Amino acid sequence: MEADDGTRGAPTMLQYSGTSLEPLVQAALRVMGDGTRVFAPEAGREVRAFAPCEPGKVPAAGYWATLTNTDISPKGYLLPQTEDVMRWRGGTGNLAIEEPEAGPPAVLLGIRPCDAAAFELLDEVLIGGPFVDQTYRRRRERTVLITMACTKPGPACACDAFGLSPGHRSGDVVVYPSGGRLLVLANSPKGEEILGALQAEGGPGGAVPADPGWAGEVVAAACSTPTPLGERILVQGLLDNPQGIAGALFASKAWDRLAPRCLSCGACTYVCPTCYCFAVNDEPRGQSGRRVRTWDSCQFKDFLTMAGGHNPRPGKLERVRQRFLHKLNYHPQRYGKFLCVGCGRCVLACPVGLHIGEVAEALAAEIAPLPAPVPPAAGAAAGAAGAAGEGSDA
Amino acid sequence: MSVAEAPEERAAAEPESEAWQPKIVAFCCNWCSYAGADLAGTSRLHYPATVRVVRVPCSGRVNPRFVIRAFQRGADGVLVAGCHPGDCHYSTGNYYARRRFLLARRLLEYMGIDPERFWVKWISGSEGPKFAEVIREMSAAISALGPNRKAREEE
Amino acid sequence: MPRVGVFICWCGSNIAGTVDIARVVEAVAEMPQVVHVEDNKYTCSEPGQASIRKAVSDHRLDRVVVAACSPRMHENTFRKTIAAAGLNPYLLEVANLREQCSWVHEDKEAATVKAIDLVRMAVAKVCRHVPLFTSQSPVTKRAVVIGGGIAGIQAALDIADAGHEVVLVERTPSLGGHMAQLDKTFPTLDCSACILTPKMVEVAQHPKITIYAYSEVEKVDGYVGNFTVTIRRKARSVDETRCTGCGVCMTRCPSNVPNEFDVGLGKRKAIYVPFPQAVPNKATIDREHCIYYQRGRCRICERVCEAKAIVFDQPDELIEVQAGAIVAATGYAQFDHSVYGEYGYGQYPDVITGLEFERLVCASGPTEGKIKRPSDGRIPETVVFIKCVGSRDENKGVSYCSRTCCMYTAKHAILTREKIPGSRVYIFYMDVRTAGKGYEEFYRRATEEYGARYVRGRVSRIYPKGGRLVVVGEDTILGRKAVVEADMVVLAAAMVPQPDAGAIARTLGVSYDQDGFLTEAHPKLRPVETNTAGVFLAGACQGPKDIPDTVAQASAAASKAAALLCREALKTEAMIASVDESRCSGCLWCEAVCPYKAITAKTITERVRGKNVSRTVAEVNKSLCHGCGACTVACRDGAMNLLGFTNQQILAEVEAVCL
Amino acid sequence: MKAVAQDLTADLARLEELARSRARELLEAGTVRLVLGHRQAWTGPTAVPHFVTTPEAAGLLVTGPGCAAGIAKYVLDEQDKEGKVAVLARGCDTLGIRRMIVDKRVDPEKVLVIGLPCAGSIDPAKVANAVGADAAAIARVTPRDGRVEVLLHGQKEPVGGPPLDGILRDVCLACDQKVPSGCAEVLGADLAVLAEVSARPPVLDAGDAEAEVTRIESLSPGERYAYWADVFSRCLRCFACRNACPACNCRVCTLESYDPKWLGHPTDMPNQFMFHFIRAMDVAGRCVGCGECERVCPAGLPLMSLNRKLSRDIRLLFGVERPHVPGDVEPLGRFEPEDPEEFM
Repeated sequence: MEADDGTRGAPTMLQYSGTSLEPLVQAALRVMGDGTRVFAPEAGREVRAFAPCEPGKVPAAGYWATLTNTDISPKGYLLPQTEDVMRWRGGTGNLAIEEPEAGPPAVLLGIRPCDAAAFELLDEVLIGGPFVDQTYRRRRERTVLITMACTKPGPACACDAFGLSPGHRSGDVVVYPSGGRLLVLANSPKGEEILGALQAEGGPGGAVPADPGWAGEVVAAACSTPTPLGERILVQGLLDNPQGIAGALFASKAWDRLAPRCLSCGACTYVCPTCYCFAVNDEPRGQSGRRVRTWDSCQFKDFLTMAGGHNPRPGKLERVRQRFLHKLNYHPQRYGKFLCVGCGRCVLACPVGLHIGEVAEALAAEIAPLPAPVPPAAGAAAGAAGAAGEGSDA
Repeated sequence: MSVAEAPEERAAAEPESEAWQPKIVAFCCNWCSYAGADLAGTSRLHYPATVRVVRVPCSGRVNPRFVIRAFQRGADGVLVAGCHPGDCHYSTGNYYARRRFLLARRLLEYMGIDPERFWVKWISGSEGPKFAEVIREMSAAISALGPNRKAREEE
Repeated sequence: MPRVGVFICWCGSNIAGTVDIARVVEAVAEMPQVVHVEDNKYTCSEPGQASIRKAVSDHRLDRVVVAACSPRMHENTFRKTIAAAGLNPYLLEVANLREQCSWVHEDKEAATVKAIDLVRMAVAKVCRHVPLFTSQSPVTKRAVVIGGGIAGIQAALDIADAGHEVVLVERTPSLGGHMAQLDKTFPTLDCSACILTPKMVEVAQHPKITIYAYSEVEKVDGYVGNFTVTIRRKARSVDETRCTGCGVCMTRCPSNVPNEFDVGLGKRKAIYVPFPQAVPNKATIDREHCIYYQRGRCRICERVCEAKAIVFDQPDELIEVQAGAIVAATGYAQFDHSVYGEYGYGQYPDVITGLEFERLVCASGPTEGKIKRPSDGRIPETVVFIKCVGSRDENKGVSYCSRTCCMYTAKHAILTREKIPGSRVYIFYMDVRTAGKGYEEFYRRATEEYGARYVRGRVSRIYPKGGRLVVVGEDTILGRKAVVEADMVVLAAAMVPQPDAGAIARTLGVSYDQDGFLTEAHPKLRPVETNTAGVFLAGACQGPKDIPDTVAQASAAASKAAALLCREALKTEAMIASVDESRCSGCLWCEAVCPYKAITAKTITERVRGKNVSRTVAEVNKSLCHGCGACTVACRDGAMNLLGFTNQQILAEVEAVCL
Repeated sequence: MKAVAQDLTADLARLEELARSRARELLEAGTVRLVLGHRQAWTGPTAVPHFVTTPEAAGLLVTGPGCAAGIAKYVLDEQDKEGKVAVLARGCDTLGIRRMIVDKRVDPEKVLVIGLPCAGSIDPAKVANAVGADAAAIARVTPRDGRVEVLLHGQKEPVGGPPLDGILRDVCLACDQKVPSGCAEVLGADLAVLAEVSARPPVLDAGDAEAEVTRIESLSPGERYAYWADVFSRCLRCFACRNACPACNCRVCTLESYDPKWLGHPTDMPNQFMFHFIRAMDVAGRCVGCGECERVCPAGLPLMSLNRKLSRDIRLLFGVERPHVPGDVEPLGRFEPEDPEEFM
């Protein structure tokens, strides 16, 4: 994956002084039409997600500078935890089927580059292929992603390890705060529309075309913000020849050591912005009912159990291997990129610290010898010894 | 007052239609309470047509999950009725039921579901009048509360 | 897709008067699984049933709903009907449109709507019905009766007379129990031995009865109809087949042991027959007191025994008996009054219990029937009787009334006055309870004819004074202190359970109440059954009883047992619990809540990922399960289900109501 | 206090050594196939479950306040393989194992419980509050001089933290099992300070531990509903609470049963209520109070507020003094004729 300089193409670049996002949101609302709802990262909770955000009460850009990314990814706004596929009424002879209505348009404000990039990964899978996931497409078209360049990577962040960066250009509009000013970039036709609307506003403090030189510096600065784990998670080698190394990774002895710890809960997959597995079930009520799609997880024991009772992935080993190889090898084999944006959520969510970095390290060892492991820090005194490093059982 | 209280309040204020009658699911043990209900019938005691009896062998057969499911599907009230303590046809079933539902009802209350929607009563085979009375009281109490909106799934 | 037929009954105008049948028919016809619906004036009538049978074949129905009166009324009728039509009888569901709808509602609209709901529920449930079957388990035609007192004797005789084999187990060397220790019996004053010993002999001679005396039940396995009872025959050190009961050994035995038959008032030898009329009349060596066993020398009995019956190295013997029914007649014990300081902590020799008094007045007793003071053998002139000693006293004794004391105290009063001319008799009492045929009259005789003086009040203190006992009490009727100088005081001590009643209960797998008496299945309706099918109760092991009640209950228990043994096989219930072994975790919480001990652990072996793995699951004994369903709720796994009332069926009904 | 603390640090280090050498012994002697313990996480302040199968790997074992994750539940799977499993168990792990033994899910013959006295494990969120940083920004927590030192990511120097009690998990503050009971053996019994610390009564008594329950009970029905509706609306249905819970040990979970379908797939409010009602009721009287359900929840649901409510009611209604200590029969598997009747 080529390095990300954040300046591909020649999009509209606006700038305006002050850090209020209100004008931008208003512009987006004008473009998206009435009833559009705005969602933004919430604050003041131990576990944070996106939450409704009243237009008029839109926080200033600086607000996000104080927060790390949400613990729960915004994936649910395009791929809801539960959604109707259809509803039916009546039976033989008088069967009536109704499709669910699409719901109001939405603006995801302050989404991080990694999460916006995650949606681009989902696009390739869900609407890029021969089969188009209609409910996802419908939502996608009615949603605007206003990306906020990341100024405060979380402690588990490693987007740069996966070919992205805190300043990565993704979503429809990308906002880069710089001192007292905002650089606003269009990153899609929808984005262009919105910036058009924003520009039309004009007026004092209104947006004006940005000075390219300055813009370049701002973007470059954002893109070079380091992440805590970016350098420790060594995955790039896995992209070189995914087909070639698949066998070795699959057969790796490391799984025996890594898998037993797993609780087979779906936490990692449910907080992950790129996991898209789902289940479809019917919920009949007498003569009528709904067919619902809900999240599902490859980590669940019965995820693959078939009608006859056979389960191709009966053990933790098979399931853990599936998840990580899907992210790090199977997806690269088909799409040439990782199914991971390094947002670090699975790392924080996993109750037993099964770390993608730990896994990557073990896998890297399968394709290239590693330096000798650092001996572990002794002593309960170090109830934990921070960056003491892996060390191997073998 | 919090938002979640609103629907219940509103319901209490103006039941959506004149006709609205609570729907009560009653789990009655075959040996006492179901017989009591039959006796109410043979004695021609009248009570509101709000109750639908599910016949079970013993109150000890009633899984608290049945109660939640009834609320989930839109019941406005649930009654579990069994033999008086000491009179269980199977000698101990209602004692287990008593423990279970003591906890379950308190847990429901704790979760914000109005406990007045869930009743447990001991009604013997000879207490036809009591059965009728319980249904009358319960219908009145729940009519006052209005339709169950909290635990019920939207249609 | 099930093919349900629905038959809606008018019950004349009983249902049709309040429920708009036509509308119900219309609504039911709409229900997806219903392929046929019809209404009849009287579905239970022969024409009504005929049309069900016809519809079943005409419309190839595989399930039937009858919407009529309460299932408690006609469920069985209609089961037979559809069985006659070739369906499994359990593929029926009854909607109660009469008792629980038309008869209790006036508003026709509401009743009709409810009727439709009730039918919808029944249809939803019946669609989840599956054929159910009863099975058979054989019956071993033999009863084991535990306890050789009057209760056990009566039960054994009745069962044997009904033509079934009986094994009678008695822990002491002889049958007879407490009744054998009594002198006369109220209210007729006929001698206890005279009416008891013939029965003992009858038992001994009955071709169908086997007696194991000096034996105890050690273990009970199996279930109703198929018990295996393990009996320990304790070593008598005497060969029963040889011993003639001549008694020479006893005359020569040098030891001296307090005689428990005389409640310690008399002495016996280490080799002994408890009392002259003992059955079996065989000697027993009490190894604890036998000089040879204690010191290794003596063996006099062996030398004098012409029958050569003495076997010093005789071992205990364990035998297994197959039985279909068990009768527990393990009797009672007497309350130990030494907890009462006011009565002298059992320290005063002349303060005795009613049972001791029985031995004193009994002609075969230690005093040949002369009432003498244990202390100095003097004939008492003044005797004080105190009732409710231990009974009705939650603090030091038991809460219940022992039921016999009022009567036997009256009897003792009469006997004292008869045997000791000029004697004075005082009776301290709380109440006089004489509920029984001829009881009140008997009590009146004691007071009026025999001049027993009843003092209503408790005794606060007894203390010795110059060889006599001063009884200080209160006369609550005259409201003054009552002080009597007595020569002897007789305490009517409470009847309490056998000290090992708990162990007996556990062996039999029955429950016992807070006092320790074995509990009946239902206090009113199943007074001699227990919750363990096939185990019955007789006599004082279930609660204090006098002889008439004991005998009556013994016969009742016997008839229940005989009725059971008469059957070739036991038909099991069809609606019982069943385990989904694939879900069962084997935690067996179900076992804990099962009132019938119907659930046991079972090990199964299955192939998991190419390996044979064994694990424990619950198993339901079809013969014991009564179908209460307690286990289904205790089962978190949802592995336990109740046929006929499955989780699926109940949930289906709930959902049907709420549509 | 100061001296004590230093010794505690020393004792903890010593305990770690004991754990490592005992594990080594057992594996070398072939007494067990596996030793369950903790090892340093790949990153972050906590330690993670460690499956030791070789004497060498025993060297990576750590103990002490960083070890938050419970390890009892693993025995359920691991016992199926050949050989015995040894568990370096804190009090909470011990209760969890006993829970599964009482439920007849774990074969006592297959598990060797080695008790570790425990001074409690840290709650990263509390540490974060104490030093005013983001929970996940903590790299290391070290007891020192009766307080703790906190090292944040990307910083060289640790900052001074509060006393140990101030940053322990609530379940640890309420723990009455700091010295494990019913183990085959207990390590470090001779470590004076640790013994003293772990012998101290719980910092929180039942009342304190249930303060949150009391608070919720004091709300109006509407507020209570709003509170739980908000809580459950965040539930992801990842089932981590169930999978981590030693009392949730059924072979097949009814929550995933299709026939009957106790729990609908939609994550609407009624189904979320059903889910959490079933979970809470099924561990009622069986919950060992280890707090794993709450610790593992990625959405931060206060599940212990449900468990504590039930165990409290069981205590008050049925007089079961310590419902969290597995007995022979669960409180719902027995009854007293005199049980209270509140509304019957």
